[in-house]
Amino acid sequence: MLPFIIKRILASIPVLLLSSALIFFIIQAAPGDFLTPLKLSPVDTSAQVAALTKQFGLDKPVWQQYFIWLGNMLTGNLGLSFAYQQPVADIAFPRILNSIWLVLLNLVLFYPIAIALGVYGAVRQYSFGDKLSSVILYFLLGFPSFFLALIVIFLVLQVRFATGWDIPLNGMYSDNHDSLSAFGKFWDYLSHMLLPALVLTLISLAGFTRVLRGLMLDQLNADYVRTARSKGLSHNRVIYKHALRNAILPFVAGIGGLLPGLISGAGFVEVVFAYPGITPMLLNAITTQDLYLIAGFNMVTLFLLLIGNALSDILLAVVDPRIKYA
Amino acid sequence: DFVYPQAWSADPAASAKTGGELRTYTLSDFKTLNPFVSKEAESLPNSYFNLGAYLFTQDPRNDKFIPVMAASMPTVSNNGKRFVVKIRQGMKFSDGQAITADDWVSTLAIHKDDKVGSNSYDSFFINKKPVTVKKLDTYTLQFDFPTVDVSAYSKMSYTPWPDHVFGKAYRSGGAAAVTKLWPLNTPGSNIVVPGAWTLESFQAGQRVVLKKNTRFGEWNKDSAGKALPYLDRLSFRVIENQNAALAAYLAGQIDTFGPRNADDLAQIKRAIDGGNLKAELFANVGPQATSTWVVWNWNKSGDPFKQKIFRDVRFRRAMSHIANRKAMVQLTLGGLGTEVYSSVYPIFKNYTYASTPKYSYDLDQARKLLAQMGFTKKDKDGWLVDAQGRRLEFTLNTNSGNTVREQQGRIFADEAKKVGVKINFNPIDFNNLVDLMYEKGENRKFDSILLGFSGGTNYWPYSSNTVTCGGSLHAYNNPTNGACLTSQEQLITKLFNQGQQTLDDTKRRAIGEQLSKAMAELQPFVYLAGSNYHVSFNSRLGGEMPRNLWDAYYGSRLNVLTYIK
Amino acid sequence: MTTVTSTQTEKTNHAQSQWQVAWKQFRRNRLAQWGALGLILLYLSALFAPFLAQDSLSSYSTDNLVPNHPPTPIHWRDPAGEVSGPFVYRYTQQLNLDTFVNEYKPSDEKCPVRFFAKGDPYKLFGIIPMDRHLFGTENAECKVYLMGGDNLGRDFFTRIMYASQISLTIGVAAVFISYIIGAIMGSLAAFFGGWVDNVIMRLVEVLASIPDLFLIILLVALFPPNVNPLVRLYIVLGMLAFINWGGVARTVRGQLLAEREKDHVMAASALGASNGRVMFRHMLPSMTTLFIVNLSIAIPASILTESGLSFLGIGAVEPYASWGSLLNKAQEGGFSSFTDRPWVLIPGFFIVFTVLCWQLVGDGLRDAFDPRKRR
Amino acid sequence: MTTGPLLNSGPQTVPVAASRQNLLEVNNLQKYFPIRGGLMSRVVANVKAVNDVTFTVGKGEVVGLIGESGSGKTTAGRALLRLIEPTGGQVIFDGTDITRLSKPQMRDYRRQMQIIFQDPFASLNPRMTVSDIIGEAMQIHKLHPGKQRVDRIAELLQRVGLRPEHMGRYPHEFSGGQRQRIGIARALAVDPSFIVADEPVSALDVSIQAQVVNLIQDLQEELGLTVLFIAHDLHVVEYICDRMIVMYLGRIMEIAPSRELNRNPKHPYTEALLSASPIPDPTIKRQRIILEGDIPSPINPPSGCVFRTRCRYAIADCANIVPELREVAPDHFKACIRDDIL
Amino acid sequence: MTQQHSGEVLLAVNNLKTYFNTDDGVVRSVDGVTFHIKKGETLAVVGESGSGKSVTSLTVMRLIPMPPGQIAGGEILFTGKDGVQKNLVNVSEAEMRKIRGNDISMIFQEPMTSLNPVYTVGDQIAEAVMLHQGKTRKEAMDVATDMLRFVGIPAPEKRVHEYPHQMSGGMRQRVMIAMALSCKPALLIADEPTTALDVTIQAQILDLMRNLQKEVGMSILFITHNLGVVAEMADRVVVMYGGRVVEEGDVIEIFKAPRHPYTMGLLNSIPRPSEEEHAHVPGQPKKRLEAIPGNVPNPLTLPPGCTFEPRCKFALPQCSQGVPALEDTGGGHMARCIRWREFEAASPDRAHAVQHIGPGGEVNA
Ligand SMILES: Nc1ncnc2c1ncn2[C@@H]1O[C@H](COP(=O)(O)OP(=O)(O)OP(=O)(O)O)[C@@H](O)[C@H]1O
Ligand SMILES: Nc1ncnc2c1ncn2[C@@H]1O[C@H](COP(=O)(O)OP(=O)(O)OP(=O)(O)O)[C@@H](O)[C@H]1O
Ligand SMILES: [Mg+2]
Ligand SMILES: [Mg+2]
Repeated sequence: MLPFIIKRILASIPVLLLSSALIFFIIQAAPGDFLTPLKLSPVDTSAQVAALTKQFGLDKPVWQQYFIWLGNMLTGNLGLSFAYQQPVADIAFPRILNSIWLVLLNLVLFYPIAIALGVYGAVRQYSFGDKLSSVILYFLLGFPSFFLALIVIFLVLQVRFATGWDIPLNGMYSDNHDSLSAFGKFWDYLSHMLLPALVLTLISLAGFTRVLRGLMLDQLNADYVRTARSKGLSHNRVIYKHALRNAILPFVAGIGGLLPGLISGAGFVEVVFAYPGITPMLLNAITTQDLYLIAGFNMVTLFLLLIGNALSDILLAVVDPRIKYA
Repeated sequence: DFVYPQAWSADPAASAKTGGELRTYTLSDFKTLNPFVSKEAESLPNSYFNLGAYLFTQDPRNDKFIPVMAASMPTVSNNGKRFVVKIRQGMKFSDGQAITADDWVSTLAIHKDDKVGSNSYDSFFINKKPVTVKKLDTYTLQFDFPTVDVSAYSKMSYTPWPDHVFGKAYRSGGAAAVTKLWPLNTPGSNIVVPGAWTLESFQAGQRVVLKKNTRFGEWNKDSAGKALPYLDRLSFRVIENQNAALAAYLAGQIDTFGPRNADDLAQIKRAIDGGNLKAELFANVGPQATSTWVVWNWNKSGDPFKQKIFRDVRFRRAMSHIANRKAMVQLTLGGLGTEVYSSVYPIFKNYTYASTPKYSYDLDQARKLLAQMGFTKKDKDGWLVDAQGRRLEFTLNTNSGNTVREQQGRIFADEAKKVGVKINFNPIDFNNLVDLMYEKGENRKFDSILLGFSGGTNYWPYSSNTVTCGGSLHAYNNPTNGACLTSQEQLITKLFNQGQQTLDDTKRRAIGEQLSKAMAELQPFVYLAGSNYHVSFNSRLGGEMPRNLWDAYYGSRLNVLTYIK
Repeated sequence: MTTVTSTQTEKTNHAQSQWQVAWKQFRRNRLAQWGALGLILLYLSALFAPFLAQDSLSSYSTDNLVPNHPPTPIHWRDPAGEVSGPFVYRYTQQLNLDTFVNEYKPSDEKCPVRFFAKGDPYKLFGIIPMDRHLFGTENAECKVYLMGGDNLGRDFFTRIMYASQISLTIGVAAVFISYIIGAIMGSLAAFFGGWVDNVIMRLVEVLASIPDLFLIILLVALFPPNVNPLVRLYIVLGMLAFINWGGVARTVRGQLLAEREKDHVMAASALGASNGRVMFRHMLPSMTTLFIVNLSIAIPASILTESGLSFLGIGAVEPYASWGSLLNKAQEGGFSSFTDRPWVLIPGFFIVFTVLCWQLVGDGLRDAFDPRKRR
Repeated sequence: MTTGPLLNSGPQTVPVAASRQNLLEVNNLQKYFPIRGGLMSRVVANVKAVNDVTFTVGKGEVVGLIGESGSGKTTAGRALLRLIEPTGGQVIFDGTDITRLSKPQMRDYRRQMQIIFQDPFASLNPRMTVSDIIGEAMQIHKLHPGKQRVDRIAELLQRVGLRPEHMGRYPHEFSGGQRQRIGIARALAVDPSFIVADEPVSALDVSIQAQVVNLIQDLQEELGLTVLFIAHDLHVVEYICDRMIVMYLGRIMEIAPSRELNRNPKHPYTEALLSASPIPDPTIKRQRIILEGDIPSPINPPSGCVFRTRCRYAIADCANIVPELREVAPDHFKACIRDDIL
Repeated sequence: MTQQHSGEVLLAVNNLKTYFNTDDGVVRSVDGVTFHIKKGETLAVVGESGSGKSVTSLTVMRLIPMPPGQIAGGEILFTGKDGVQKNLVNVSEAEMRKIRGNDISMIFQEPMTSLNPVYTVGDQIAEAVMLHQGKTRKEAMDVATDMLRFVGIPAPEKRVHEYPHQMSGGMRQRVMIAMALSCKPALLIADEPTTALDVTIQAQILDLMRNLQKEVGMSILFITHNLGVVAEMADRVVVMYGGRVVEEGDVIEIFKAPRHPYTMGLLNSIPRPSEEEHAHVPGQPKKRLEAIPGNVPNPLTLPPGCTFEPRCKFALPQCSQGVPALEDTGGGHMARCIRWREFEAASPDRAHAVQHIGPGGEVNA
């Protein structure tokens, strides 16, 4: 197993280099650089622009900049963000962590609901409930996330007005967070993340649920399910112990994709909820062309993708005994 | 020594309570704690750590500079180029060390080192010659300017940073040592500030809490002798989205909010009327120091026909006539905006003059002017053509994603269509746009651009890089050698320099009147409209300025005089 | 010779191709049929958008400013109670400086609503010049605001109709292009194998490793600045296609490799069929069902992506509009869009409805082509 | 008793059918499927699906190829048609070594060599009508152009016991037996002289099996076809085959005329195979030879004689010597070092 | 093979009807099937694909998916371990679950797919033991190990922790058998248990089943279409065609004196190497198999009368008039053919002799 994973990681190095280079050169090829907005200042800033251009190395040829950055990368240094003048890792990491919490909560909400609905849809195929749930899921799926998020905020605000409940609207915790007990802190985080996580869950529910339903249908027709029934097992045991376990396998293979999804997934919902995740920071970095921040973030995503893939291989091997590694 | 005047607060100093927390928000995360690194207009070190810590400040009652850290106004010599400033004694940094002349000297040295990359670098050079400071004794400074400069007081009013922190680092490790200081994870106890606020806690992307610098109160008192600031704490939520910020304000989670437009006002008003929010709301306090404009490119050697048109003052006046500013205010700014006709925004009342001509919305006038240029006939599609059948047509760019600009451009183009001018309006990527405009040369690519500037000072609302020939934002005419093309431009450059070097307000205002007229007649930029300034704050706040002093320049309250009722 | 002839007479009405079987299955699926009906209506209305709309794409008055005009009721009786033809009143606008809400009052002026009214000229299907619209008042100052107006006072229904042309086609077109690229790349990889396969698959991985949205934002900025807004849209479309072909290529490659092992493909080579013939007659056709099903699921996804791009200001720009960009304007308006002018949310429901319909149809197609259901 | 070399590397003596002229000679045919793995997808092992297989098929002869699942029958059948490229060995068809032919040259030979597949469901393209399926071969080889083609298709359909009306239908409208007939018609469309029938009846119902076996037998006799009939049921092939080849784990165990093989098996494996097939007569009681265990993996076949691990007569030498195929009776070959048994 | 049975009937299926409602119409998969199994006896069900063998057995287990399936009539009388006779058509689902795996077990055709790939074989065997015998997991695992040993799997202590994919087809089928026998059922239903296996492995499994039956003493309902296997395994045989039983009787009777044309056809269409006249002698023209012409009927369009009539060379016009009754031809031998007496008369024990009965005509013996 371990050699296998090491091999996998080694094999991904070209991809790693290629995609970082791709990002780097695209950003460079686009007009403007980090200093563009500074040029617009009505105060004369040309001397400063020149100085900063030199300081940031923006006057060097692109490939040189890339190799300088790559060199830093290899020593574990993702470079300095132009905007923050801080190591990329230092500023991006807390944001990534916040995103991870949010997406984790989303997953905690998402999987039980999706699995329940998917199983229901398969067991009661073509029933009224099956059809109704698919229509509702597709309806939710159609909402652009930013739109649904705004609707939710608006509704919550109205509820707040109507009831006076202190439902959090944005951010990650309340002002009095530090004075709370450990449990209070936990609840504070949870209550802040609940709404954005719920929005994420709602809009993404359809995809997984429908696929799971299809896989469940396949599994329910499988021979071993018939065997399980012939042993006298109860309906639920047959479905949840035998069929579901197999239907879930393809998703376990996809769990690796979740990790990078964890950090880049919450997307616009973070923006609209003013949640301190990575997306708002990254969108900002893209508009200001904060080169190293973008490239550094991309590297982090890639690393996570690699780790994630390795992880899903391990997991798959755990849940699916048929998988063997040479 | 300086005492915060009672006149700066609408509430009597005696009624002010000490303590409490002002909760506010920021739309973009604070990016640094280091005053020499920060690039943003609003940053923790340069807006809060330094609050109240400058030699001079402007008095909102009359815009005059008055001493704050200076013990008195300086002695001026050498034809207005040398200033000797006595500074107050007994001022202390937050760590208790005295603030002395050394702090100013080392701070300026660091700002002027281009390796540091300080944002203030440029302001300490006038025509590439540096402003210098000398320590005459522990409490006396001598500033020397290469020329007389209108902004001398402003330039001298930079914040002194502790020599025992930055100066020391600079001397031992140079620029690199300075920029490494105070990264975002610096604990509050390591931050040494001269101003009203110091760091309590910093959570990137989420919340920043500042606490009162108690040393500040030792040398800053209100008229009743109470130590300032009144507040114990100043907290910022990072809310990188306007709608989310509004929601937080409506929910009473933050105390202040800057309403952008009628929509925000309507929501706040609704919440107040519905009894859901206790807050004060003041709409249309005045214009903002901002405006949109359109500029045409005079350097199009590749297209002499267009170049000729763009260089023709009649054309630009005609364009000003087709700008339906009323419609723009009504439709794109929700009715709460101000029509702008000149590079001096209406907020700078001292520099707006009745004598400045306005070329206001008048399509007939526009037609007449264009006809004078030879555009009398229309082709089969209804577009104006000259005798050779050449169409009056150009591209107008703005940055995409900015709805107000996109729609103002739309209105501009649609009105032009009415007189037969074909404008291909095309919003493009912001960075692309800036590059187009910033380009120098005889044949620059763009036809015309719609954009906006903001900012400026109320004692001389012009800046060299837009007004003078060769300035980087002299966007209409920016040839490689930076030379003026017309005599009016030369005149404008000359008047600007005169004004810039005139310290006397009345004389400068007179120069301003000529400059304003010259600029308006030339119409290098056709100004369109700017939004208005609105104020809203939670009713639990007290200590705002008297209502008549409010404007977008000074705001509605002084931070240190604000208290919680 | 004595061959055993099958004596049983089979029913001859069974000659059904798999398309017919699929169609029969599809016909049984109620929801999918509703979805298909919805899509047909949507696409038809997009096709006839200039005719259905009463105005041209960007038509408003700068004399009588009517920002955010509310929907106008259509009256059938005049004040005296007499039945007349349909008409609307002209409204006047006033910004209430106390509440900051635009207030509209009907004036006395009646504007009769005509069918096949003369209005702004347009070209139907881009070729037939016309100036008749389904309905209208023939009076620019007094329109029928079926779904209210936007902040410039443009008829929102008109905007939505024109926007549907972009929203409905950009998704479809982007997906088609990405499928074509994907199919070609996937086939090349499967066919040549070796380093070609390696390079293509690495490329796919690279594309997959960068979050889609960021990649588009970055790529779009690359393109020439001074292009016409429509061309810009096509560029965005191309970018959308570009980021998506990877998945398609991977599927196609996998499917082709699996297909190559099938007996009937082997049978064709045994007959001496050329590689091309095997590819085009035996292998690629087996992917049509896969394509149809995946297309119907990818299209709504790219409609949503487009709306996300509009949220970032990368989608359609003035005067053009897509549902996403209209919705983004509503988003910028914040809560006032809910409280003061809820009609600006309508484009959102068009998106939701379109995605819903596509998904239902996709579901129906998936079931219809599902071999498990064929007997 | 042979004390041959440890590994048999030299060419085997080619067993030739007594009186007939050979249409097909297969010499030392090998097919290894590489198993790739590791960083650079190196070949880490080989599935030795067909290993040194040598036999001949005379003109007009029907030869059966039997063996358990995984013994390499299909692989051998496909490799000798070059539907999969053999790893080694020669296939001489009508005097030409077809393993040396280029792809275009090979295409001409495809007219003469055809294949019928085991799975009547997977071997017909579900998107083509019966006439397309049968007509495709004629189209490729430009046979029977124009109107003639339809007539020819109708004729073929009739010949395999279908009706011309079936031409426009799709495969899924037919029963398994009918589909297998379509598959046969497709093979016949190019007038081949040699057909590999890869378990054409294994997937069919008992009552239909006999129909198809009879059909193939009739066609073979009438058209003088040469057939390699692959099967796993000894009894079925006995009817139709002149000779039989028994394979185990990629190697040939025994070759003999059908009747001889059935009555007088010389190889322990054949013996076991025969005794394992149940006889449909409840009154007959037999002493069964039950083979222990399963067929080993072709990745790591046992050394020496591949069958030794399950052979009840195995001796120590069996692990060292790869037995040669030897003629032990007229026209009867076996690959076993022991002559003292059976 | 013919053992002395106690004669006590364990399972009696009377006029069972199982229909499927499909999009194209009602499929009468089982249309009035009647048979019984005595204690300790092996009953083989033979018949063509689609004749309803599996559906019959699944109906007994009540494992027919409903919908689309439906038990349209008849009764299944079964006497469980508790000695009480129940009609399985009517018992509650909960009660049925107690019977499944405990009183009646089943093994299936596809050993490769009939085991859940993600659980160890031990788990899968123990599952039923824990459920029906209330044993703890540990005890149940011990039972599982014993059962594996019982079915002849080497090193059962190790194998019990292995997954199905680690075993060959023959081993998996042994695991299936171990699982089925783990609760000592009274009746084992084996639905084509060896069809997917190689002959050598098939021989192993059949051998195993025969030995186990002797030890455990259960009854077996053995479904197959391989007449060789029937001849080896069965005490009695039920022949099905088109959802109905067409013939039933003692195994030797069925093979030596079939009374239904389908049974005869079936026997003739398989090769019988033991019989001299079948074998091919070199140099002489090859012998031919006798095939039943035509195709298996489409279950949706079954003929109105005798379902075999369209393929039957002895068919008379009245054959398509009505469904012939399943008549007792004596000694418990039943046949569903209106001409069975002619066949009996023509040939008391040899099916082949019947060939001279003319198609649709009289016996011209
Ligand atoms: N493409 C392939 N890649 C790897 N191994 C293969 C491939 N095709 C066949 N094999 C292996 O080669 C061996 C022989 O397979 P083959 O299909 O020729 O056997 P067979 O005798 O036809 O069996 P069956 O009776 O099951 O059809 C088997 O072990 C099989 O797993
Ligand atoms: N779920 C179902 N829905 C519809 N028809 C079904 C279903 N299950 C079985 N049938 C039909 O019932 C008939 C009998 O099927 P069954 O599986 O019992 O045949 P069998 O005799 O076991 O055949 P085989 O030898 O192929 O296993 C078939 O025509 C089949 O199509
Ligand atoms: Mg095979
Ligand atoms: Mg069956």
